[in-house]
Amino acid sequence: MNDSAATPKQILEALLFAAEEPLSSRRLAGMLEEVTPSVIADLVRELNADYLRETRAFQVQEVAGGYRLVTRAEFASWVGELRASGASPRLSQAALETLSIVAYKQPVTRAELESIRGVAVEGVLKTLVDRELVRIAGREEGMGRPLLYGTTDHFLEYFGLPSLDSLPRPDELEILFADRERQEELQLEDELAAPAFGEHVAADEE
Amino acid sequence: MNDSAATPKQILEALLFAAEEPLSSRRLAGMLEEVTPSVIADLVRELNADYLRETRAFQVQEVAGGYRLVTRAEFASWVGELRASGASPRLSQAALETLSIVAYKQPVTRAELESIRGVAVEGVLKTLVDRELVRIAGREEGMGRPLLYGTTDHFLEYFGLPSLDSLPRPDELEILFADRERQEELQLEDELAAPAFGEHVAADEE
Amino acid sequence: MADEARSGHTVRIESLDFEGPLDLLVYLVQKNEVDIWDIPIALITEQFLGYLQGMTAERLESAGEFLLMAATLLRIKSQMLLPRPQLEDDEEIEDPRRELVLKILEYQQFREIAEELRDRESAGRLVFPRGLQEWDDELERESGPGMPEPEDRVSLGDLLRSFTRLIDEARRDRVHHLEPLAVTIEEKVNFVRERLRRDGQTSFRDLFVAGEPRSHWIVTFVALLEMVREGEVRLRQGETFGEIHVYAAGEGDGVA
Repeated sequence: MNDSAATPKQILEALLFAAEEPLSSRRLAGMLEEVTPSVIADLVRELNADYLRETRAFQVQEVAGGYRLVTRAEFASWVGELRASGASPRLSQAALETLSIVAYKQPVTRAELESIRGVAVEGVLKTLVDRELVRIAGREEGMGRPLLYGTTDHFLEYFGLPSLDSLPRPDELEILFADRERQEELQLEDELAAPAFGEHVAADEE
Repeated sequence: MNDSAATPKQILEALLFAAEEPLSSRRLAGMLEEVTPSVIADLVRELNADYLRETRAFQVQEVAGGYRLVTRAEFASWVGELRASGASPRLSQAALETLSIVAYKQPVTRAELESIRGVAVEGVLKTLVDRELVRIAGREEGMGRPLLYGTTDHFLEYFGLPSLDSLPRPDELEILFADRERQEELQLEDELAAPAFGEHVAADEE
Repeated sequence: MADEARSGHTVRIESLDFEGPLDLLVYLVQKNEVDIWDIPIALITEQFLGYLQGMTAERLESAGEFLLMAATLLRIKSQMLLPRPQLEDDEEIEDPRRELVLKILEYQQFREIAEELRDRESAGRLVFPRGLQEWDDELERESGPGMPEPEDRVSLGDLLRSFTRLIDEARRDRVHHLEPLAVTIEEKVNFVRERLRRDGQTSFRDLFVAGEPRSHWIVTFVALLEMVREGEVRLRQGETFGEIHVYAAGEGDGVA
């Protein structure tokens, strides 16, 4: 069918096509031989350019420390019909909040999660462990040695994240904290002048 | 990404790409709408011509049940390598139960496993040892010196546990996996025992 | 206090559902458009309590958390009303609201990240990886392998749930399954030996430990019979239906 020898790009495509999980560039490079991980990234770019030009219905996605082939979003309604039975339910607000804390604070104990959310999280944690979005990451040293939780590779896959670093940076927080320091200075000045912490005084300022 | 509307050929490709079983032309025609089964055969021919021209590593294959996408035969050795490195059949419920007892009671004899599970576990133990989830951990002192079983490093890897010590203790298990009813009871106890919000705020200051 | 709170701003809030007390606080801060660094604590406390009063029975399971927060708010409110102590030049006094504000901000930040995750979840639901197919060998020989067999992994959750279920079952039929196996004849033989070594003799009745399940008594009895058969112990009964005494062989006299 094809007389010429298989090219690295074709082999890469065959591997991505046949894989059931994202393949890291290291693993791909190991199987391709004579190819370094950085070449893999170039080949992936070439493949995606091919697919775009040839209006293929899928593309290579960089996710969870590797690459995988996925359908393009514009075919979601057709493919969704096909895969409807396998779809997992959307995560609840409680699950998403808990998950975002786990993602940023990991490894993190249940007590810390509850202190930040202000509510019990055990039911939510169970769901997240069940859905393999959260894993047990060890135990904290010290009293009671509570379990520590962290996110899984499936977490990255589920949210289409190449790595944990690609989580949205909490820039807002930095702004808030900078703000807080300024506020504290102001407040201190206020305090020195004011007789009491009267909130009516504060309200009047508005 | 793609301004023009999705074409039937693209939709067909997306469906074949994501399908978990061969799709019959009748089923495909049903999902594509406005397309007869005979048109499907034409579209498949077009797709295969595209793939050949563009030297893609896969093709549409017609099998008994319909059509499916497969990698071309010339990439078999690479795909075979990928396959060899993953994939083993799912553990049976019996294996899972036995494994959970080994994990918690190790080192444990076969007799103990059988007394807890109430059935013979010889075959299951062999499977677990073959799959390198369970190992022989020594012999018990005393009568008959029966073999003792324990879990392996691969067991930890398989379940994403950093160490044996991070297996939830029975009390932690109750919180994570107890029946709904008992969980509610526990939750209530927790609440009654929980420190006042103000207290852990104060503790956080440190 | 109740009437005061009711006269406040409870009307629209009570029909809303909140994830927890912090969620409610964030809502109140935003709704009132107050400066987060200068929260009018009396107003917010009043509205917060108003919400608690409107809480429906179904929400009561999380009432504890709301009540704790209410207590915190009331404490802060009372601290705010205290006259401020005289300050030395470089002495700082912390605003009683500060810890609460930091908590609200931290929570708010994670809520924003949760929103981002929600968007990503929605986007993720629009793309699909390759479908995993089962392949039979015959077809593979023709075409080369397409996909590996689905690696149907068992998760840690499956493993833990499986163990939990076993514990539950064991608990339910403890008497039938676990207890008889919890003690062996050998252990009971040792137990009798130990007792005889210590006391020289023992009464038959004392060997049957109160509170032990009946099945253990049977094991003890079988152990005792075994020891009599081996000539290791002797039994003596003073009178018919009287107390039976157990001696190590060679001690006492008369054999049962």
